Amino acid sequence: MLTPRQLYETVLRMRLLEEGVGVAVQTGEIHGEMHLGIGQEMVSAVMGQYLQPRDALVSTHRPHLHALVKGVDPVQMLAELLERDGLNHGKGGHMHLFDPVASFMCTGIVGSGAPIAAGYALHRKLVAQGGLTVAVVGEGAMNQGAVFETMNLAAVLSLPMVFLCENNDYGISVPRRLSTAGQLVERGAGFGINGWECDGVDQRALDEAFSAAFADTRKHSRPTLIVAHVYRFRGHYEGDTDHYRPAEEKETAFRDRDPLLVARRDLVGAGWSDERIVALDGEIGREVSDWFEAARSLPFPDPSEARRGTFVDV
Amino acid sequence: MLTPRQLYETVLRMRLLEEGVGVAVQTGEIHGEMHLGIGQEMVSAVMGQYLQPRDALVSTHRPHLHALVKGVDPVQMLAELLERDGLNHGKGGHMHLFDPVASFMCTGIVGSGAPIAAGYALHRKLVAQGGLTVAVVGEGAMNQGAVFETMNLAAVLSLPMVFLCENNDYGISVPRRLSTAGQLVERGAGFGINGWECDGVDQRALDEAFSAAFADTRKHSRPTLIVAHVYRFRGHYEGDTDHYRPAEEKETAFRDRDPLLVARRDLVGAGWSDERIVALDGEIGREVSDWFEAARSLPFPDPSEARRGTFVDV
Amino acid sequence: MCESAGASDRRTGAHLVAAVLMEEMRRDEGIVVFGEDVGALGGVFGATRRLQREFGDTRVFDTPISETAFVGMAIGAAQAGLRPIVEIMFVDFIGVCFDQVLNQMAKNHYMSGGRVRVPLVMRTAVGSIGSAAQHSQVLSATFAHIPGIKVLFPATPGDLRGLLVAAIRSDDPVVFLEHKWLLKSRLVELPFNDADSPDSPVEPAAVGKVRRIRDGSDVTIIASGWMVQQAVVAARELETADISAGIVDIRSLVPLDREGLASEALRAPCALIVDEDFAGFGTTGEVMASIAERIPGEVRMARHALDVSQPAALVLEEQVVPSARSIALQAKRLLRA
Amino acid sequence: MCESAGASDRRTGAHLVAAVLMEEMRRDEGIVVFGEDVGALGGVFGATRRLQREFGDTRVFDTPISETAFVGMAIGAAQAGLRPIVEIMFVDFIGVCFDQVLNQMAKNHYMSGGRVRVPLVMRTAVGSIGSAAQHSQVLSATFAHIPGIKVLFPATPGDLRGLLVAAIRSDDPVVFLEHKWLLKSRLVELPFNDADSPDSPVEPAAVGKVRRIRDGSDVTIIASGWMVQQAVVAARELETADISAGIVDIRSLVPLDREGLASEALRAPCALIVDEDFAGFGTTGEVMASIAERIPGEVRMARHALDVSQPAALVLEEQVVPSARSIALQAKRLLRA
Ligand SMILES: Cc1ncc(C[n+]2csc(CCOP(=O)(O)OP(=O)(O)O)c2C)c(N)n1
Ligand SMILES: Cc1ncc(C[n+]2csc(CCOP(=O)(O)OP(=O)(O)O)c2C)c(N)n1
Ligand SMILES: [Mg+2]
Ligand SMILES: [Mg+2]
Repeated sequence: MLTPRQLYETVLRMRLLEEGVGVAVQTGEIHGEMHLGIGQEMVSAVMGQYLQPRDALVSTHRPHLHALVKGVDPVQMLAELLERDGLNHGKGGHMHLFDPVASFMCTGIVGSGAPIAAGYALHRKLVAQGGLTVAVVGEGAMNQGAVFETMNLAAVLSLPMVFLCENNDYGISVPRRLSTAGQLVERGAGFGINGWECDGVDQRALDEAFSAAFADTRKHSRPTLIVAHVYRFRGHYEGDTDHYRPAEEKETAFRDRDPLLVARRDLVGAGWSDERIVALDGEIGREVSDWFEAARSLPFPDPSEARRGTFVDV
Repeated sequence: MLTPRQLYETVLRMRLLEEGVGVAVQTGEIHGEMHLGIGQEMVSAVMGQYLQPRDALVSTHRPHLHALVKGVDPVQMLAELLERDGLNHGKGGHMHLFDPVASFMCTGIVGSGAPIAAGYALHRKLVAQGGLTVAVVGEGAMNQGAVFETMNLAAVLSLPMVFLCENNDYGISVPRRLSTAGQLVERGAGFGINGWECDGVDQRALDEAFSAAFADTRKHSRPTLIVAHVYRFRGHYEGDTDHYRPAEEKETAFRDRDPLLVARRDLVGAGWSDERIVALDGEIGREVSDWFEAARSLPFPDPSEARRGTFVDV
Repeated sequence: MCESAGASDRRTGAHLVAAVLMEEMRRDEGIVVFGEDVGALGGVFGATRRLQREFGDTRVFDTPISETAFVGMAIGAAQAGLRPIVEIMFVDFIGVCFDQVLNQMAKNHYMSGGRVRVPLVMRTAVGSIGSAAQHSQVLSATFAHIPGIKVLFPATPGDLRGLLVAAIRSDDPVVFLEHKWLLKSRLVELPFNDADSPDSPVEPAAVGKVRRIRDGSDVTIIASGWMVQQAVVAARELETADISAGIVDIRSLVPLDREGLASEALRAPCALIVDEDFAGFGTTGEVMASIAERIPGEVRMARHALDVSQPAALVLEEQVVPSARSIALQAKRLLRA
Repeated sequence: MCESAGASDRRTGAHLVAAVLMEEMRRDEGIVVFGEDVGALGGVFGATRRLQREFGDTRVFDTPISETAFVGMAIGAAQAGLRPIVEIMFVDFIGVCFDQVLNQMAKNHYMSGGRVRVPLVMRTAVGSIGSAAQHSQVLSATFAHIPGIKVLFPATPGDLRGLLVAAIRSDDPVVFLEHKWLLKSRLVELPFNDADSPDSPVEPAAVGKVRRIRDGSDVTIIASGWMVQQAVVAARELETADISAGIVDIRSLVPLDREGLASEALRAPCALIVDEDFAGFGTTGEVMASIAERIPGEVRMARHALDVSQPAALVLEEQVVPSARSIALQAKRLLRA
């Protein structure tokens, strides 16, 4: 389990990164849609402990936190988000980050990452044994055919693959109860896939789920499912007026389900004084702003880049 | 429950129809792929009792038996299969039979009928209450994303819809164990859909499943799932050499799981003499050959039909 | 003029769509509207705003993120007698439900020998607004290459209304492409705004007819959707260089007004075919071929369309997505050639 | 000549495909083959026969009827370092997994800024064999309209081998269209059979080059896939009417040899573009446009392609699917015009 300090640091780093990205949207530095993971940090923070370099992770339209814990270079990623000559030379952008070194990718099509994750898992199974693949999905994505098909395929082929469902109760404006029948964690049962459900702002619960699921998948080379319950603190995308969620619901969540506040509470519980925390805040703050600075110092992609790379050959 | 005579008659009619179609493939009267339902008759025969005219049914690439019990005119259907100016003027053919009067249709794309069935169910729910829709799928189709999505959609919208899975253990050459994880009947559970599993050559078991599921769906306007276990007696399509199924498996099934033999046994059990059965055979035989004769007496579609009907308007 | 008209008019294309849907739903009880976020939210672009409040959640409702299931449901419902209007949020998502479009929606009427009808409208947002390759596509030719669906692509506020009404009242399945900039832009700020009185009763527009947007004797710019608006700006720029550019709006990809294209093209010695969809095997080729087979050699033609996927960074997107500037440039090049 | 050659040679195109796969799998351990019924059965057309027996069921295996899942799996596996060859039994089924093709397979290399590669081959059977609208499509232009995938369409036994090897060794995703008649026909009975020694080691064919199949001075027939074989028969028939018809095989839709098309077309005063895919917004338009923009007015062109969906009854199918007879007829019409 992460120490209180480790957890706090990790969550704070994520928070500051996402906030900085949000600002860059407001200032017009970033165009297009932007989905932030604020409120969902603890899930990735805890998962980070169980990920190995040989594992692969396929993320969603809300990918930054997963990228960070999977080892994607934050400066390269930020440069890509900031439309610089970054991780993918400005051609992927926020929803299409590809890092073959970290075995990380994501896709902007809901649910479509899961089948691809199965491909990484097949590779692990056939030629890179011991590694596994994580397919991240939102609870909304759990209604997409691709995800079901992949669960069955992974089960029938015994692929080493963890399905991580970040359940924030909304797919854009649509609340889960209007879109999703039954219990998410039971959706694996029809395929004989074991599932773990947990509170996504409870470090211990997350730890239990991740350690059990990852161990099961690694040991038996078979799929598992984790459903972690979180709240999305921002609108679906930056600029979303977010009128569809009741003010009260939001207030409660902001108060009780903020991973940063929870982690901070643990830090205080572990005996950290206010000053020490402020000092740590400053340290992490500098680290993250250095990332931004480094990313911003990178050039914009060369215009010729736009027409390059449709094919490898030719 | 159907009387032994009713069951036998219905199964025999279906058998003779399918056999006649098989012959027409061999003689070159029918071109293209042809999937027969021989061995699976009892499922449709029993379902027939529970179907009402206001219900709709969306079938698969193996549709003839469902069409018959849903009230599609056999002569019109046969004419269509025989590439005459039939039910759909020769443009649909065997896998694309459309009868809006009987509220019947089918599709040649595995799994793709289920979403359309949901549309008929939506119509029933909104403006034709009391009716329901049956979506037929094979067990192979149960791995297609469309079917899962539709289960969730039907559950979340409370659509009056029965999913009927005819499990013949093979999708073409692929045995269920290689393609399908978990238990089919449990696949509804993740959506809170009640399921019934039954032996598809056991009239009583079928009756229990159909009466319960149809009643549940009609009463509560909500989806249900029936999985009926059958054996496909022919190759996947006419012409399939069918080497992939063990000879022994086939022999056992031919002996023990032939709906016609089972129904005949019941008839004998109900006191029917051989002569009476032979007479009945003759009667049904004439009926079915009259269908074929009537169908064959219809003209071929007019060549101009080919370019007609891409659009209603224009 | 109505009170909200004039420079202070904040209405966008999305308002027009919502108003048409409102009016048509009042007229025809069979119309149901569903898709992701079309209910309480009123659509991510606001094009279904207030509909659920007005008609309740049996006629206007949100769906799961299950495009295959709900597009199929629209098809079945249409065949059963309803008139569904379904929204695919971004056209880029069509891949996850493409079978329902390709093999069911488009073919059922034909395959049934005319016995079933599939009167539905699939509205979907298209075009580049800085969101990279999976949220910027147009895919107009992908649809137009499928026999059995009509494909309408309004370029102007007037057509956004008129073609939408025509789509809704058609007994055929219609894919209705709404350009994001048209949905988002204030009407009064559009280069070409023909919605002088957006509150007047809507008349269905004639489907399958090109429309001349501007006369011109040096070059004819043939385009659809947002590219028509860009062409208007380009034509003004060309005018300052003493080049007279006509503009023809395709409007309806299926049915395509091939005769109209050829006769319009005859009005100038050159034609530039502009498209925001990918160039290869697409609309530019179809338009050029339609002209070439009718009036071979009479008009010098060139095309200007997207030739790669859409890159994420705006500085790169601007390199590849046709715009007023690049259209003017290409027109000049064609004239010089 | 090998023992099985000659008139008694029962080998079909499917045998050639299987032999190429066998050879390539021996050469490259990274190749895995999966799809529906490709294992024990060896493919519904027999194009993967004996592979599972040879390489075991970790390298050759059956999948559930879950095209989205297994095509996606192929993409991921390719990106991770394997070289998957995946089969979509009939191209008509592509709709159920189209997102994986459109937004992932095609775009990942570009979107990644070149950082990932997607070296996979998607083999799929196309064309009309009397099975109606959902089992007869070609959809070549549907793929060709997507930036980022190569689209190869062999017309002859030689290309079935040579292009397949080229596809397998390419580092890009390739859609490989196998016409059912080419898979099913005995090679020795084909109108045009260039597989003189089908047992010789296979050389990768040059991708992106048209091929002249036949010289002709009156009309050039430009076609792909099975239509090339039909054109050969048509050309013979035309010869008896003293018409000299050349034939150009497109072979590779993407990359398309536009220059080659134009220069080949110049060899006769007319060109007939033939396609088994749907006509509108398809290959015929792209070919005509490519010629028209290069040599405007030099060649009189017409197209002959499917203009509706495929009807079920053979008597109707024959009305609409181009054949040797209809090609000859259209060529004559073009010459008379
Ligand atoms: C196939 C597809 N349909 C719709 C969308 C539009 N869309 C983007 S994110 C999203 C909601 C996803 O909800 P969820 O999976 O719960 O993830 P969250 O945004 O809550 O993290 C939708 C509908 C899409 N990108 N892809
Ligand atoms: C989407 C799609 N994939 C593949 C096929 C080819 N195909 C036709 S029937 C079939 C097997 C179907 O198996 P099942 O659902 O069990 O029905 P059964 O044939 O056993 O009745 C397959 C793979 C198809 N028609 N559609
Ligand atoms: Mg969510
Ligand atoms: Mg089966």
